[in-house]
Amino acid sequence: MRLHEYQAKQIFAKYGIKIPRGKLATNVEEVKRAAEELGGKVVLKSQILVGGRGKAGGIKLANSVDEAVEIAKGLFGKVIKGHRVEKIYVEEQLDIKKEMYVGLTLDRAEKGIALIVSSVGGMDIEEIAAEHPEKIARVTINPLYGLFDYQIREVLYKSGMPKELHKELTAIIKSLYKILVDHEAELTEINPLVLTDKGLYAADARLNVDDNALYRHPELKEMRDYTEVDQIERIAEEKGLNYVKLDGNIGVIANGAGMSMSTMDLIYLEGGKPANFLDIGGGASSEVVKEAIKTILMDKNVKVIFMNIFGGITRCDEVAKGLVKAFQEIEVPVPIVLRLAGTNEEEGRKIIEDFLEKEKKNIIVVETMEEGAKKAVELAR
Amino acid sequence: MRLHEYQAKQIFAKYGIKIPRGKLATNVEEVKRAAEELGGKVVLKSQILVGGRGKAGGIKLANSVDEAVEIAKGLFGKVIKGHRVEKIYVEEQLDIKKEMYVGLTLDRAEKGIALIVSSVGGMDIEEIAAEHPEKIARVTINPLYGLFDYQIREVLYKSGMPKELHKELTAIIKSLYKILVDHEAELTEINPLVLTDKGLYAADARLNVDDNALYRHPELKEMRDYTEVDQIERIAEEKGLNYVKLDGNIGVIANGAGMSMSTMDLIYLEGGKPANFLDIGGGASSEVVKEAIKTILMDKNVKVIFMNIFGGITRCDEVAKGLVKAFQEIEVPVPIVLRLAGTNEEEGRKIIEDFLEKEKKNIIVVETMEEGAKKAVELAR
Amino acid sequence: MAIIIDENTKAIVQGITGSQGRFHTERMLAYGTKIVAGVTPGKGGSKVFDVPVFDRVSEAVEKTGANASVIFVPAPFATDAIFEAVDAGVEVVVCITEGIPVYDELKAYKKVKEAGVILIGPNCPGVISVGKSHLGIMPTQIFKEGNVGIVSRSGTLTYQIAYNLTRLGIGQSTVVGIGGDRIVGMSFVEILEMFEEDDETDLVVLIGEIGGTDEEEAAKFIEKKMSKPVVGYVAGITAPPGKRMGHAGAIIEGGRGTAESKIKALEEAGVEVGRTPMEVAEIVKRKLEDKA
Amino acid sequence: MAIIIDENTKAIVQGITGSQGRFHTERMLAYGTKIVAGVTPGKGGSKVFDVPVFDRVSEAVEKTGANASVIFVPAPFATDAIFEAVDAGVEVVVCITEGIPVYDELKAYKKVKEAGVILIGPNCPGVISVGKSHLGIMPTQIFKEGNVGIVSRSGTLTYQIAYNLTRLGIGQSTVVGIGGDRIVGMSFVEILEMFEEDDETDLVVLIGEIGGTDEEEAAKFIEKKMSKPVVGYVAGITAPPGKRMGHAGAIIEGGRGTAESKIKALEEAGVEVGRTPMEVAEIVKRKLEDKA
Repeated sequence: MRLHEYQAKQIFAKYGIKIPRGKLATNVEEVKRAAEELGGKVVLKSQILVGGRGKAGGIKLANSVDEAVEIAKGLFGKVIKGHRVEKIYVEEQLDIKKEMYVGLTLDRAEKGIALIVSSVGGMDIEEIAAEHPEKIARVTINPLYGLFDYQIREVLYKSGMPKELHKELTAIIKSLYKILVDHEAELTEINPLVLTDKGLYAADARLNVDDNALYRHPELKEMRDYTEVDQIERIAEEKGLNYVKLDGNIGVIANGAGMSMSTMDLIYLEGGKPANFLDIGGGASSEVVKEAIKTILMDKNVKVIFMNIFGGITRCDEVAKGLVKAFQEIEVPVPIVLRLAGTNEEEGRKIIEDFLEKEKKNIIVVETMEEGAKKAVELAR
Repeated sequence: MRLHEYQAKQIFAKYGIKIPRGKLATNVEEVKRAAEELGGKVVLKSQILVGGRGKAGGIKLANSVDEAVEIAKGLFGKVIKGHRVEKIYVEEQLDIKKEMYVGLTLDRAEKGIALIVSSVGGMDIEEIAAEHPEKIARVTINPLYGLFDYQIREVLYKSGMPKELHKELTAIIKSLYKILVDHEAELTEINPLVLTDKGLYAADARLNVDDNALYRHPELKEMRDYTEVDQIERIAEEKGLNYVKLDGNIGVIANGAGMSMSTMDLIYLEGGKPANFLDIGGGASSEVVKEAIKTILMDKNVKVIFMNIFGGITRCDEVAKGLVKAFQEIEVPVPIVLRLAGTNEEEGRKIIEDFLEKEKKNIIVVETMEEGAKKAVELAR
Repeated sequence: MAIIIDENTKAIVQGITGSQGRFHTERMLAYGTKIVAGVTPGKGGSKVFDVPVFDRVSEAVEKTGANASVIFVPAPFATDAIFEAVDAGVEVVVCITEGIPVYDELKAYKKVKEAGVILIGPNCPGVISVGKSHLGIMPTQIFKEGNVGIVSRSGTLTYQIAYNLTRLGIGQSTVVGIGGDRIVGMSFVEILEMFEEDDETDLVVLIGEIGGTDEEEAAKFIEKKMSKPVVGYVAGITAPPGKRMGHAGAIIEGGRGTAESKIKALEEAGVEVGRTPMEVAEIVKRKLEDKA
Repeated sequence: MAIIIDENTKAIVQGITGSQGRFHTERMLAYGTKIVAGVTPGKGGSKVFDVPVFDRVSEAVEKTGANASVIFVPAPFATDAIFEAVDAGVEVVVCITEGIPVYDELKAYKKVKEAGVILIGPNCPGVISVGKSHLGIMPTQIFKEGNVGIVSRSGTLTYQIAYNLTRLGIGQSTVVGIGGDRIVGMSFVEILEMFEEDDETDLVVLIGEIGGTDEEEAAKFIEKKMSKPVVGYVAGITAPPGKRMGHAGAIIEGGRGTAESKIKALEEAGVEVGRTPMEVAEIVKRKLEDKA
């Protein structure tokens, strides 16, 4: 789960990291008041949970209250990279002398926490790594031992950070590490970390926490913001489904993340475009299967659904029952390509056969997933 | 550094461990008031930093306010195992159904923290270990990983703790571990941990913290209590000397703890009794040496001082200078047996020779520590 | 031989009295797996399908001589269960549980590596040495004894490919689902090393997916150290960058770890990579026939 | 040969610009120790007795090829210094610093064991391979080259016994002060193992003191594994129980670890234990003469 910039900044400030003065606004009037309080020269920052919002026009400078109001009118409600702007964080403009980068992230390859520091910041960290490898330095922290001063010195010296900033940078990195550990964060970074006359400020703040650890952090759970997320995804999550909306027109339902991705890949290889990723997980009940179908049908682009089930813990008869239930409860306006294999395969097929004998519904049963993908792509044309 | 029971109990209570109601008293009037508040039936516990105070008469039951007052009159000022009673902790009497033991301590052999639990408590834990090994269980915690529930289950089941107490015991052990870690304690224990109608109570509380870590725990440093410690030891500590008072009449000054102990051992082997342990440490200045002599002379039992120096970082000339300074500043009423070897040995001997040529003082220079011990024992007779 | 587990594996089930634990214990027993004990704190003394239940793993191991454990306890208690199993002295721990916080997984990783214990998972379907022993939640009926080893980060996809192989008459030696989380106990490389040493395995199928660099590491290892043929599959060509695909493992982190990069690395290491699960099975068939 | 350090040891001094570091660097250099670099954060680029100073140990190791480090930094920074040295890849770390919090020492212990690094100390006089190299604060003039190894928990007592030996014409191969704290990097047993393997050592003197059970463990090892004679000394017969004797190591914990128990264990393992430092030297002399 990724926190909004304004949420992360509140946390950073609690840990002693300096942040610019700022106010959250949810309408133009609040932007006006915030801009007035902050002296007119402000930055308007769309609070959307997506990278590259600056380049995409989500961050704007205003040099007066009037200008701030004008910009806010244009930003509110605007959709940037698929995310609707509902909140704007209004911040004082800083007099920036230098931009840097500091970040901490789980390092799965090194089995530790990577501390990454760059003496140049503000643009894409990967670009800097490629073009100026001497400006960027990293070290792996073993969380069992914690962060040591020598590790901080290592990255500060190697990245060529000015010596006069070492003391303040050391304090910031220690705070950032404490933030990471205390919140069980997968990632926390400051980009850019800016030098001003009054010292170092976190001009941006990022904090991604581990969803699996949220049960230990109720205060973070409460920060989850659904307002700007696609509505179907929100409903899917409420139903406990693992759904991601995509651009295509072939709805996909599968069990297991690998199987779901493989199903999408097959559709793509056959020349089609998946409308979504939807993993019903292991051992899904007929109820879950029914809800999965309902969810996919909320996406009006969907022309066909490919249900690809390989029963392990998931039982094919439960899947078949769920499919029948969906047909009984709602209108299913698109054909469904069904592939059932594995646990209770026979029983599942029997349920579908019996159902199709009684009612004429558009369910096409296939033998293999390759065949199913082909069929679905055909039907979507 | 060992905390008093009442100090440890305050900390235990903060971590959610139940303690009996109690009040600290420094005079009889305060004992009276405390006993009144607690309903008359109380325990009077001498707050002295020494083991076995119960058996030595430092803990008494009173069944009325009057009785409490009588007992308090006898306890205040009494010396128990060399410790003067200056504070009494007055506690309500508990209705005890069962006594148990829970302790955590640094385990140098296993390189971890030992969790020790016994389903029988209240007497010496070593006796229980010897007589009822089945009642006691231990497990080693790796502090890098922390304490796990399975480790608690391990000791609870193995020590035969009643199942209905497991939940409460688990909470207590977790708190105790947190106390240990948060305070960098070498030892923390509850003996006895008592079962009453209202659950489990810490009837006693022990917390020994690591002196070397005190700089990170200013709040603990403030709790240090010198009032009941031997006055000479207190003064020695203020001077930065490592001094322990003993019963004999031969003062010992040496550099290094091993060397100091060995010097004491030699005196003992020659039939003498050391009056103290005093390690001046490595690289001591003449000032430190002078203060060491002054400190030892505060002990009126001392009949002779054996100064045994093997110069490594410590320089024999500095030691000699310190000795001369002591003679110049104070009266030294006892003979000093001096053995100097190692770094700047010649220079040191020269300083003493020159000094003895000018002034007639009772300094006997010897060649070896064995010879010195013999000489010191002779002179003490 | 087979790898990780075989007919001599004596396993305990941690969380045996839970609904998942009970369900899969029955299935594992039916497959012939030697489940010698179960553990659920507080339920010691009871039985599940005639399997004795203990309060503690150490007690279960002492009394039964178990050398492996399979874990079905809920995520908040799973790390404790892994540590308990390791300290009790088992050699193999299979952790089925999903949803374990990633820093707990990191701790568990350090612990098992320190102790020299094989940890399969967390968030995995388990491991099966076909015809010998099964520790996990796999649909055992789809496997057939044979000489192909399978190692995979995905559950269902593994079943699909094993099923395809079986239908083509090709059996499997050991099938290992190493788990889909970002931190799991065993890497592709570690399992490949075992298969390379295993007499009963002639060819290995490696099933990867987007996220991380484990497939890239495997490619390096295969090129340098593997004498046995490896056939690959990588899911996630169409996974949108930056989107989370359910598996914690299925995230693309800034260009690294894309399906394309993995396929390229494997192919450059001489691994034939199938485009579909069916194609994987067909490649295996051809390779085995070429060899014979 | 000698153990731990020899003429090929290239060492850095951490904390070289402090008064202690500077003082002992000069002495170590004078003894012929190859001090190739110093490290003090913020002082990189300067020199101490012609030894180049770096900001980081990793940089010092890269530029000079150092394989050992001796640490003189104050207690609050000493653990950091140990970790830095280990991560920079040195093989031997000698930590002179006293007063390090015991849980920091425990962390450092785990770290060096994990990395396979030899840590001498903390709170130790260091190590000297006589005539070859000295990393520490010992009075080097008292030693003489020879075939007796010394391992000790105490500083001055070691000097005293080495001095007695030298005066009797008996030289030393390597003298190791393992440190007086409750958690130190190397145990008696580990050092005895090295001496047993060392061609230049014919006899070992073990100098123990009250507290802990390290001498008792050493006794077991000597009985089972040592072929070379060992002569012992244990200080603290008169140490009052329960009193703290300055060294963190010098505490008697409930009957265990008394001088009597240690002497008994050593004698039962065939170790002749001297009652005084002089007697130790005399026993060594007799044993060496018997051997010749």
